[in-house]
Amino acid sequence: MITPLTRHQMAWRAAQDLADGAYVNLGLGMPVLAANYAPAEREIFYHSENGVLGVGPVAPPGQGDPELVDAGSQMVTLRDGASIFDSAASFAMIRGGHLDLTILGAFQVAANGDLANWDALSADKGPLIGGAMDLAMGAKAVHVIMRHTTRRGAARLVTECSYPVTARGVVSRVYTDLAVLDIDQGRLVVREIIPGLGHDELAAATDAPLTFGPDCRELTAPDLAGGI
Amino acid sequence: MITPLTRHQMAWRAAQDLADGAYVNLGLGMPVLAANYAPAEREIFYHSENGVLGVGPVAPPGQGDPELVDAGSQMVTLRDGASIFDSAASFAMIRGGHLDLTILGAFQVAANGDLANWDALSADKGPLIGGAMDLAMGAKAVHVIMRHTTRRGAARLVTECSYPVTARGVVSRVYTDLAVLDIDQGRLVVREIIPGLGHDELAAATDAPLTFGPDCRELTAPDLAGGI
Amino acid sequence: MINKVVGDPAAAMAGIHAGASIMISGFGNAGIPGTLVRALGAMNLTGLTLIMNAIRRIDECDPSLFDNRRVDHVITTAFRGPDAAPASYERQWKRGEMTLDILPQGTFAERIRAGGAGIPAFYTPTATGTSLVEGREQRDFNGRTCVLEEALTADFALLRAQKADRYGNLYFRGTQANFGSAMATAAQTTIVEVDEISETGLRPEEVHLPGIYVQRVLRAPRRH
Amino acid sequence: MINKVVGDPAAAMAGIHAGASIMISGFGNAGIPGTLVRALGAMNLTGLTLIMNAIRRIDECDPSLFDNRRVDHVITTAFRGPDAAPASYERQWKRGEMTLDILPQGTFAERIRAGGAGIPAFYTPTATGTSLVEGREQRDFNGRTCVLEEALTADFALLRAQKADRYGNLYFRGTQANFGSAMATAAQTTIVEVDEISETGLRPEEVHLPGIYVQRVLRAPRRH
Repeated sequence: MITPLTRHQMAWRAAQDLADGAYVNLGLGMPVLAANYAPAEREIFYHSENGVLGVGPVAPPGQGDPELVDAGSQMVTLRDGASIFDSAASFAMIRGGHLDLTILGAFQVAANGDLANWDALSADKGPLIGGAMDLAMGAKAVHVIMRHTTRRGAARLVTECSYPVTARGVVSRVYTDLAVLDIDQGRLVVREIIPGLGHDELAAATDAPLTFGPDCRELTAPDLAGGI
Repeated sequence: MITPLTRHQMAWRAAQDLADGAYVNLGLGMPVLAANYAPAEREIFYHSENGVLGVGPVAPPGQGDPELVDAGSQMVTLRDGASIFDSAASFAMIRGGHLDLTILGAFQVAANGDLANWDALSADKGPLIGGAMDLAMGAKAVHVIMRHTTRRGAARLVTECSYPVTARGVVSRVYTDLAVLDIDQGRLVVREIIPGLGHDELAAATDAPLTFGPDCRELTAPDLAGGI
Repeated sequence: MINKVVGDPAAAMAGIHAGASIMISGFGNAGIPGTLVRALGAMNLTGLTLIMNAIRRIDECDPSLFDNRRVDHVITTAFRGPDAAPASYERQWKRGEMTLDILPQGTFAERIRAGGAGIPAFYTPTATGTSLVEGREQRDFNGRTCVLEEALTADFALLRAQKADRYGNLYFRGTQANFGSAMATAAQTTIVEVDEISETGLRPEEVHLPGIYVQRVLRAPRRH
Repeated sequence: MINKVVGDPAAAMAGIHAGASIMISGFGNAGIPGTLVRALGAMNLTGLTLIMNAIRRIDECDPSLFDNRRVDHVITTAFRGPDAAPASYERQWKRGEMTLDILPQGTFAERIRAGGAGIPAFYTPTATGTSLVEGREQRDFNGRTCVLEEALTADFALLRAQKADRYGNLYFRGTQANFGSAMATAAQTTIVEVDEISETGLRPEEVHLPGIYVQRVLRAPRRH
C-alpha cells in the first residue's frame, strides 16, 4: 500500500534542505509549517514580507501582540538577532535578491520552472496577489511544496501552466506528497520517490516528462503529529 | 555713504522670512549663518542632507561627536524632536518635495529663476556637485543669498546664466548685500533696497531688467558681531 | 509653535472630501487605523479611492464603506473576501460598480515609496511574464525584462502608530509600520492615530518616521 | 551557527581583487571606515573603481591609494580637493589617467538604493536642464522632465558603524549611516568596521541595518 506524505511530512522534507545561516521566506500554508521541522542545530532567519527578519515561533496563547504579526497575520515572537522594518524596505530586500530561498505553495509548476500560485480564477471572488510575485522573482532560489495532483486527480506538474502565471522560469525544486523533483534546464528530474510507487505511476500523475536521476532515492519522512 | 550688508546681515535678513514650523535646508556659507538669526519664537526644523532633521547649534568646543555632523561637516547638536536617517532617505525627503524651503548660495541667478551654484569651472580643480541639484529641484521654495556682484564688479543677477546651471526656473527670492528681490514670472522685482542706493545704481549692478514693486522698502539690518 | 496633535476624530478628518484618494496602512491586524477608518465611514463621502494592501481589513473595520457604496476605485494587492461567499466589494466589482488596480505587494510598496521620494517612475522585474503586464511598457536591463511602474500618491494617508509627539514624529510597535511609513511620505495630508502622545517628545533613537511627513496626530488607544 | 565577526583586517579584506569596484561610506568624518581604507591601500591593488560621496575623505584616510595610482575610475558627487592647489586625484583626472562619473548627491544615493532594491532604473527630475544630462535619455512625467538613471552596484562595500553583533546587524551612531546603509544593500560583499561587538546581540529596536546585508564585521575602534 502506497502512503503519500502528509502536509506536515512534506513541510518536514522541505525543511531538511534549509541551510545553516540561510535567510528564508516561507509562504502561507504548507511552507510556513517547515519552520517547525528545520534541524535544530541550524540557525535560520525567517523573513516575513510585512517587515520582519528573524521570525520566531507563534506567540503562546494569550501572550501575543496584535501589532506584531507575520505575513499570515499570526501573532509571532522574534528570535535573537531579529530586526523589523517597513514594507518598502522589506520588498527592497526581496526584490534586491538578498533572500537565499523562498518556499511557496502553488497550483501548478511547469517543467520550465514557471510558477502559478496567485489566482484560482474563481467566478465570484476577487483577485489576491500579495507578495508571491516579488518573492518568486527576487529570491535566489524558489522551492515549491504542493500535492502532486489536485483532489480530482489532475496533474499539478505540467508542461505549461493553465493557471495564471506568478513568475516565469523561477522554480528549482518541488516537494510533493509523492516525490522530490528538481527543475534542471527545462527537465523535471526526480530525486526522491515514496516507497512502493512505481516510476510509471509517478509519470502518470505528472503532465510533463520525468527524468529519474541515477541516484533517485526513497522519500521517507517520520511520523508527525500534525495529521494530514 | 552707501553701506552694503555684511555676510551676517544678509543671513539675518533671509532668516526673518523663515516661517514658524518650517522645514528648511541651509546651504554652506552664508545660508547656514541664517540659523543664528531666526526669530527666537519660531520653531524651525533645519534639515541637513547627510541625514538630520532638527539640527541644533554647533557643539561647544571639545563636546562634539565626530560621528554626528551636519552637511558642512561641523559637529552639531540636535534640537528637541530631531530625527536621524540615512542619505537615501534624506534625499527622498528632499526630492519628494517635503522641505518647505532651501536657502542656497549661488554664483549667478537668472531672471527666469535659473540657479548656477555648483561649478566655477576652475582649470585645475575637479567638479563638486554635492546636494545642491536635488535641493534646488526638490524644495518647495528656493531662496538664494549672494553678493549682488562679483569682486570684480560683474553682475550676478543676469538675464541668462553663463556658469553651469544647477537647476532651471527654481529660485523665487534673492537676498543680496544691496537688495531683496523676488522672481515673479520671469521678472526681477525689487522688494527692498539699502538706504541711499538709487534705483538706477541697483539697475547698473544688475544684468537683467529690474521692476520696482510699488511697496519697495528700505533694506536695513541690525549691527551684527559677525564682521563682514 | 509646532503642535500637530488634534483633539477628536472630526478635527483629524477635517477636509477629507468626496472623491478623495486615501491610503490606509495595515498588514494583518497590525497598523490598522481603526478609529480613523470608522470616522471615514461616518462621513458619508462618495466616490472615494482607497489604497490599501488588503481590502478585507477595511471591511472588517467598518463595513459601511462598501455596504453604502462609498468607494469607486480600489488599488490593492489583495481584493478577496475571507469567506467562500463573495464580500460586498467583490460583488460590486463583479457588477462593474467599482474599478480595481491589483498589484504585486512589492510593486505596491515601491510605487508608494516612489510617490513620496519624488521618483515619478521606475522599472521592476516583478510581474513580467504574467497577465498583469500585458500591453504595458517593458524594457530589458542586463538581460532581464522589466516593466515601467509609475509613482502612487494620494490626497490623504491614515496610519496607526504606538506613539507620537507634537512634532508628528512616530514610533511604531512591532510590525505596525508596514505600508504606513511610505504612505505618509506619498500623501498630501497624513493623519495618524496613536496609543500615546509623548509629552516630552520622542528621542531621536525612537523616531521611526520623522514628523515632517505627518500633519495630524490623534490619540486613539487600540481596542482590545 | 552564524558568526560574521572576523579577527583582523586581512580576514576582513580577503578576496578584494585588482579591478574591484568598492563603495565606501562616509559624510564629513562620520561613517568613514578608516581602518578598512588603510587596509585597502596596503593591498597594492590596481585598477580599482571607488564609489564614495566625497573623494577627499579617502585621500585623507590613506593618500597612497591615489599617490600610487591604484584607482582607475571614480563615481562621486564631490571630486574636489580641499586646497587651492590640485590634489593628486584631480591631477590624474586632468591628465586622463582616471575616469570620473560626477553625480548629484541624491541621484548617487538613489542609484545605490536602487542597486540594492532590485530596481534596475528609475527617473528623476534632478539635474535636468543641466550639462550633466546632455545627450541622456529623458522623458516627461506629469509635465516635468526627468532623466533615466540606472542602478549602481559594486563588488564590495566598506562601512563604519558603532556596534554590530555576530549576525551582522548594525547600529549607527549619530550620522554614521549616511550612504553606508544603501551601499551595504548594493554590494556583493559588505565589510564593516565597528567600535563594539555586542556579545548579547542587538535588540530589534537597535538594529538600523539588518545583518542580511553584512558579510563581515571587524572590531576597529575609532582613532580620536
